[in-house]
Amino acid sequence: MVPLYWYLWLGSVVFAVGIFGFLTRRNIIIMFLSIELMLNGVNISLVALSHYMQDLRGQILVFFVIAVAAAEAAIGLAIIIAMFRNKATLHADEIAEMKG
Amino acid sequence: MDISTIGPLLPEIIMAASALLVLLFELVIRKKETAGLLSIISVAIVAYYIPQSFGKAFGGMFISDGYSVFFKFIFFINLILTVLLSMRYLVIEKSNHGEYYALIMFSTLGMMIMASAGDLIVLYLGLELMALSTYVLAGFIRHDIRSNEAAIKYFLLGAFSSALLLYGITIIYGLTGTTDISLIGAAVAEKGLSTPLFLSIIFLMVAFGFKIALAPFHMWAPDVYEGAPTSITAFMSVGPKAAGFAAFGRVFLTGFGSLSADWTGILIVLSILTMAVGNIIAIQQSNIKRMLAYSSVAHAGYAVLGIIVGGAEGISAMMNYLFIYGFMNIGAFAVVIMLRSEGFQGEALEDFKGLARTHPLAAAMMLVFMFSLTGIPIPPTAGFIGKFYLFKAVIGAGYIWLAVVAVIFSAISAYFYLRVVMYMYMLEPEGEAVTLSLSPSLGLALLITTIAVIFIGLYPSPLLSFARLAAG
Amino acid sequence: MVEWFFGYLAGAVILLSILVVLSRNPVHSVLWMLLMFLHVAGLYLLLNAEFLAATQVIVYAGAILVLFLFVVMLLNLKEELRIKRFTGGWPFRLLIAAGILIILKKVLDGFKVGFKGPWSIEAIEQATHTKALGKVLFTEYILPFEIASLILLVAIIGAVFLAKKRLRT
Amino acid sequence: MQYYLLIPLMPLGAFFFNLILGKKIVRRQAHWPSTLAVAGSLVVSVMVLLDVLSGKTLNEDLYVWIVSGNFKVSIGFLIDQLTVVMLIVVTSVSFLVHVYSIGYMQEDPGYYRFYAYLSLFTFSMLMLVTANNFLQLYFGWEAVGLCSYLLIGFWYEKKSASNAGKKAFIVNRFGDFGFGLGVIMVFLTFGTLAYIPVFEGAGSMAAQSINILGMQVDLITLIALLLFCGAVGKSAQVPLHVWLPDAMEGPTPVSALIHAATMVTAGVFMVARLNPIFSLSPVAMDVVAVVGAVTALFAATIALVQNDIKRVIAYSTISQLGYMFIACGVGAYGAGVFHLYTHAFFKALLFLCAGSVMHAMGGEVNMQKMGGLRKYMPVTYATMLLASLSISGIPPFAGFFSKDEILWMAYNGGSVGRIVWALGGTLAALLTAFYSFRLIYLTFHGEFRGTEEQKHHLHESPGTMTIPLIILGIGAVAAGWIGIPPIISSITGVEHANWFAEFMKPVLGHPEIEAPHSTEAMVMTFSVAIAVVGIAVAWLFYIKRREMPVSLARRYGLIYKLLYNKYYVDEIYNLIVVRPTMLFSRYVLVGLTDGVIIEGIVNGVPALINWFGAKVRRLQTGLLQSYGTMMALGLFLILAIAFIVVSK
Amino acid sequence: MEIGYPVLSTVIFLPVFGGLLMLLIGRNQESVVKWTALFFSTLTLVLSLPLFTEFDKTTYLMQFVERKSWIPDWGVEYYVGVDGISVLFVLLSALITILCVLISWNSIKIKVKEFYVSLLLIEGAMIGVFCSLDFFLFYIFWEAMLIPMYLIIGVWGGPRRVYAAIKFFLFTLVGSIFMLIGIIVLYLKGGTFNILELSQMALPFNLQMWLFWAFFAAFAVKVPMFPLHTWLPDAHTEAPTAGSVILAAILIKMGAYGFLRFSLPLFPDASTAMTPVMLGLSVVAIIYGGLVCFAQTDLKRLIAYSSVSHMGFVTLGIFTLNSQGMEGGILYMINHGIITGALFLCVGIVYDRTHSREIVDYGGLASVMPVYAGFFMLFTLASIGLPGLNGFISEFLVILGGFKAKKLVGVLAATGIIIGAGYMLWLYQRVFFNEVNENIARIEPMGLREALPLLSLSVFVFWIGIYPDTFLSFMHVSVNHLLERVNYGVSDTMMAIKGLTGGY
Repeated sequence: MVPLYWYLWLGSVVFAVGIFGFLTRRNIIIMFLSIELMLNGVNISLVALSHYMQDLRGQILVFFVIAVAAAEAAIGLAIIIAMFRNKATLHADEIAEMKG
Repeated sequence: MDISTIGPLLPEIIMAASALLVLLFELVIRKKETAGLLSIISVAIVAYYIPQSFGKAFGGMFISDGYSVFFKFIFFINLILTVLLSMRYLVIEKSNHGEYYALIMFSTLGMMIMASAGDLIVLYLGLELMALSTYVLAGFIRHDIRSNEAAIKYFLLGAFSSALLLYGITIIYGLTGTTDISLIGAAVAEKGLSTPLFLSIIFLMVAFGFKIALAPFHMWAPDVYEGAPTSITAFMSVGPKAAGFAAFGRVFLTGFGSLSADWTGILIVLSILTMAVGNIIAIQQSNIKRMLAYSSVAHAGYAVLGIIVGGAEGISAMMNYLFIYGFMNIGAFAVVIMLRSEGFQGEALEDFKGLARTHPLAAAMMLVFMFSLTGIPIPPTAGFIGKFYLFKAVIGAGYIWLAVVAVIFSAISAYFYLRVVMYMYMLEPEGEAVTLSLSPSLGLALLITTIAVIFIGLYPSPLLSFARLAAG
Repeated sequence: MVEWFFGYLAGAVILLSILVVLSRNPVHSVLWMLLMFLHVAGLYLLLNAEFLAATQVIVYAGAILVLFLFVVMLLNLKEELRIKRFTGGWPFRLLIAAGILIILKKVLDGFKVGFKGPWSIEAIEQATHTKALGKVLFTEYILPFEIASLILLVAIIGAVFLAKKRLRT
Repeated sequence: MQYYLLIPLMPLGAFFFNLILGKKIVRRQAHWPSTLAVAGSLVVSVMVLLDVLSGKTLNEDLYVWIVSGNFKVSIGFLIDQLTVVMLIVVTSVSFLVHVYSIGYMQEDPGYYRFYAYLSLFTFSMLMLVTANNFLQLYFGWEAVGLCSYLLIGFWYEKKSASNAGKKAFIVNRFGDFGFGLGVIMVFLTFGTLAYIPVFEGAGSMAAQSINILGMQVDLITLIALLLFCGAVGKSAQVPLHVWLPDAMEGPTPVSALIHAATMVTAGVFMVARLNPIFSLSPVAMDVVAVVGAVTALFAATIALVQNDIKRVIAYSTISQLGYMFIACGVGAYGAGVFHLYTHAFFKALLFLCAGSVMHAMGGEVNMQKMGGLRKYMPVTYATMLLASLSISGIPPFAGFFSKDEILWMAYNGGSVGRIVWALGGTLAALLTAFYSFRLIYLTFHGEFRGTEEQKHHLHESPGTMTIPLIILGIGAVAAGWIGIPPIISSITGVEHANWFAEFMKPVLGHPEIEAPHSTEAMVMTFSVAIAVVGIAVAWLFYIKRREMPVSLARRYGLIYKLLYNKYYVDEIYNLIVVRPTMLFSRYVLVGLTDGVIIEGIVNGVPALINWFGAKVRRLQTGLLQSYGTMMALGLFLILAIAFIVVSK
Repeated sequence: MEIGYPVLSTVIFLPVFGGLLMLLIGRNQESVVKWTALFFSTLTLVLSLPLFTEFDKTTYLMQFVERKSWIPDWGVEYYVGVDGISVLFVLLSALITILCVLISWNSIKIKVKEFYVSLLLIEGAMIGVFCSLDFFLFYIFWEAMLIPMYLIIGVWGGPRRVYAAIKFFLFTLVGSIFMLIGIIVLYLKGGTFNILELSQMALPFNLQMWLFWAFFAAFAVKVPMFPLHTWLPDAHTEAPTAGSVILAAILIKMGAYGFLRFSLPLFPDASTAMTPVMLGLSVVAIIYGGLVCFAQTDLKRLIAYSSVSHMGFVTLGIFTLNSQGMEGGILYMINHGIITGALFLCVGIVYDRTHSREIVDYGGLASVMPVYAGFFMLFTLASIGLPGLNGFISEFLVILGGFKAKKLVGVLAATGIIIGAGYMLWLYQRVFFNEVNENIARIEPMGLREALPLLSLSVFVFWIGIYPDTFLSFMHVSVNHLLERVNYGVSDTMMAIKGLTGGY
């Protein structure tokens, strides 16, 4: 039997890799992907917890997370497209008109 | 299904329905302002049903109590005022689309759900509903690069923070086996502090901290507030923030209330940091929207004192503060919007030079809002009442030093609020006089906010009673 | 046996997520991501969550990532391949991420659930996962479900509004 | 006896009348209200004198002025022998000066203002002398100071005049500083400020002492010395004498009235009035005497070499005031007041004569440019000669009697200290005679040394001026006859030997005479002799051998220079008081404390906040990832710190 | 008392009402604005006269009391009343405002309406401060005054007005925030904002000390006490005439009034214990403020610094804790209000003509404006404490009180009279005497509208100087009552201290 915390550990690794990607990548789309990684880390943990607790609520939450992720993706990508029309770049560090 | 089980949800249902209605309506009408009007009417209807909505639904997932109702009123006011601000503004910005009003309504619906959420899953979804609508609104002026930038920043960081929120929810779920906030509270009280629990508390704190823009999770706020359409900045700086507070307060005081001794320390540090950062950087700003953004950061630092204090006193002080803050902040933005006209940004502090000369009434209103925002040492504005109550609660809880710190930052804040007054009153206008784009709706918004700010300043009793009752 | 499966899937998931983050080309990232999602779905299967595994594949991999792919391809990115992948202070940021990871690891080590619900594996198998989930979702969690539908609606409105070419001024 | 109130009120009325109506309505007739008022005061004063002579004195409170807690002070009047003498002196001299000024000030554009001030002064001086408590005394004290200030600076467009006025006021304030504290000490000691209860209670306080900065100080001595500070200032005693010579910038009638006859003698009056307090403190008495003696000599030496006719008289005034203080210091208050009284006549006369001379000379004050005026202005010459003889102490002129009595009283007892004072006084008498006649000779004798234009213009003054001179001249001769010393009266058989001293005795007492008559005669003879010597030397220097003073001055250049520059007292004050204050204020207080330290903090804190804000602001880079990093870092730090804390 | 209207509310709110009413007047109708302002300010004074005539001098109890619940949730009341300490300030405020209206008649040329509105609002707030018996209400008035004052300095002031206005604002604001904290702490301790009830409380000594300093911050800035005084020269100098007059005559009195009304009765033990510090600071202010005047080249700045010195006398008097000092201090406030107010009015009169505040630009003014010179002389003399004029009475009482409390303090304070004479007469000389400066040779003499305020103030100069009892008699009972409270401390700690040192 796989211990629960292996799953949690795996989830946290994926989560942390997502954080790393979000913090370091310049490409907005990859940053976005990194967030998806973080969500997947969370999802892995949730499903595992749900499984080990013999409770379905965690999985329900995962379901919603996926739904929300889809919505986020739609809006996020739309925003990216809208921006790309005005300024043809996908690098977060080039989008810094406002600062200070 | 028994209708009574969804009774508490009635306002939300009406809200959702009317949002859809507005959306449909948008397709058939040419004059988009009508959609705005419709949204105001629907909010009025929703507000009418609020008093009948008290109760719990879906096994405690949805709670309509005094606490949520109070916040909902903040959201309604926020919505109404924002819509009033927007009507003419959107035309000037060449973004007069009906989706705008629908999105504002959806966003408000999300806030209402957040305020009423008795379950973390509902909370999360309400938050996302609010956030996603707001992301779109922030980027609503598609052709404006700054609006795009605001949307991108808000969106990515918002998504990042909701991932953190989810992680926190996950851990707490793992620890207690539930996502129901009151059950979590019971479980937490029973089991006491453990490191995983603390971990989840911190994750949730960071996530909520992002929503209410606590330093150091505030950094999105100035950029987004500056870039977003001004009406949406006004909207965002009040509604989502208040919703964040609502959720923050509910989760931390109901869910983690028994451990408050453990997490208030962190919150105090964050609150001081927030006040410091908000006020000190605001002094540096020359763009008034950005300055107000920092000021809004600082105000979050004050309001969070209410959560630190906790209890009915702290909560009612916080709610009271947010209520008042809504009026004065939107009022200030309304003046900024008034200066925006075709081909003229009106956002720079320089643009306010000599306003008292060219538009005395506008200047006088701005003066009232600025003094009210300064708050503490300046009665008799609503801002004073808000801060007074807050600091009274803080001192009552024994944190005299914290009140002193807050009050000092409040004095520092006077510096930049006063600078606006100084520009308006003490400097002479340069070049051509600013033309005001005053529409009846904007005028109405200004009138409401000004009167509210002064009235609450002079006769705060009804509001105080309401807040106290709501915090109950 | 299960441990081995888990070991493979976990290793692949970690490796793939790192590849997602490190790939220079966003298209590659998306593709690695796709692969990773399939492995995650495998993990779900391992945890008796067939419905979620399916959702993962259909919605996540099938819909969301395809959307990403479209966008990546839509936007012309030749230039992307020539410039730096990472922001300036990435080692420091790596440290932060690593630090968070270490803390998570320390805290979660030996994590034990204190709660046992009614949905044992047997119960789920008996009801089939989809049905079980659906039952909970559409009774207990009908409210969130409805909210989720509003979220998707907003997403549609927003995405359509933002992404469409300017029609009116 | 209520009519006494008219004495001060009439001049006050005249003051307001002139002040309000003067410029527009009264104008050139401004002398009428003032002069009539003071004449009225004079008449009433005489009536009061008669009352007092018949034995009636009066002490009554008019109304309560200030009350606070146990502090209570009234506006009230004390009419007794001393008061009445002062009333007569003040009103009569004042009246004459009023009359004199009609001619003297005729051309002045500020005519009405001048008379308004004169009336105000008369009022103030009368309030001063009739007060029945310390605070009212202080009121009069300051009020006369104010009038002095206003009148010295009468020609305010002249910088030297406005400077002099200011100087007079401020120097006096130094004295008043002590005086005021003295008044407060009196109240704290006696619980009241009314004269009579204080005088009655003084005896019981004699041995009390208080602790000041760790030192035990005799209470009465302290009070007396503090009060005396005021006298030093007002009566221009060393070291606060510096204002009086400068005060000569004022119109000459003012010099005569205020800076010779009345106000400057207020110090003497005060010491005499408060004699029950002073008498209790031998130390204070000695201080008074020493200050008097030093001043008498000090001023006389300066007067020797001055060329400004008014300044010579001014120094002479200082010197004579010193005499009076010697008298007070040895307990002979009667003698002091007697000298005050005679001095009022001859000194006022001297000034008015000087004024007359200046009038004729077109404002010229340098005696070296005069000479031979005798033939042009006989009346002036004659009266001034009388005054000079009087001041020199030549019998039977008024000055002789009073000065002689002082010297005698000083000598009385014959202790070493007293002999020193008496010798000092005698030496001063020598100098007095010398410089007085130096003045006469330089001015009236010899050749005229002025310009042709001045010579052409020389004339005797009009009647309004000469008549007062003549009246005062009579006074300068005869005023002393009411105080003929017993020895003379015994020789000449005149009755009422020293009638004045007897009259004053109820108020001022009279020191016991210990030494025999023979000694008195010796002292008298000696003093007269020395006066004659002084006159003779003056004759030698300025009539007989005109070159002697010059060669002497050259020979003793250093001393001459020292005297000519008045011992450089002004310069020293400037160096140690005025300049340091200014520099301290400008550079230390304004520059350093206010400017650098306080303002540094005041402006520094906001600047610091600004600077800090500018730094922190840089964190807001506008970069998405760095915002994320900030969040993650915040999360990490909170986690890390929380777990470090929890695990402990 | 049979007066047909609530006197205090009327005098507080009539000006406010007038001010708001004036907002309705058109922007171009300047003379209507002026007359309306004059009407309301005069009416206020007239309606405040019952305070003078009907005041019962035999009781220390609050009179003309009005009490209404305001914010019941916090127990805040609208609670006003006056006693012998405050009543005169109400009258003074009403009087000074009229003079300010008159003196601004021609000198305010821009935004006329706004100016008079601000002026009337200030009047209401000032009077409110002196009447409030509820801390919350007090604080509202206390700070409400800042806003119009800030505008008056900043909008109608001199060249450096913006700096001065912000400095003024931030200074007073930073001071008063500490007081606010103190008020809240007091409220939480005593459960009420009622000042009179709180004054009955026996607080522990340590708390008293903390609160004393918290209140000190607010009051000392306002007074201003050394070393918190540097806002004052700037504010006074840059403010328009009316602003300077109000600042000098009323506003800075509030600090001293605060000490009297709050610090002493609320924290009697702390006040007693801190007497040496307060006396020390006062003496420093007297001497420092005076000496600094010698280096000033600006008319208004000089008078402003002289205010620092004079207010030193006021605080000195208050903290002598004896009746002479305290009554002297209160009377000093009134007198200083009259004298310095008048001096600023005077400066305003010439400033309107020459637009220069530099002393060197003047000289020989007495020849050009003789009547004016006479008034100025009168006020100068009153300022340097010439007996017979009002300044003397209070100065003497304060020095007497100081001497009684501590001899050295009395002596040092008395040096103030030398210094004061020095700088004031020097000033007078430089401005009015000497040769006529060309700049001012042809300026017009003073008009009746300008003379009237000066005349009315000079009436008080003589009145108080010659018969001060009219005013002193208001104070006796209240001051004695206050002294009783202060001298019989409340906490055990203080008793112990008093026992150890053998009594104060």
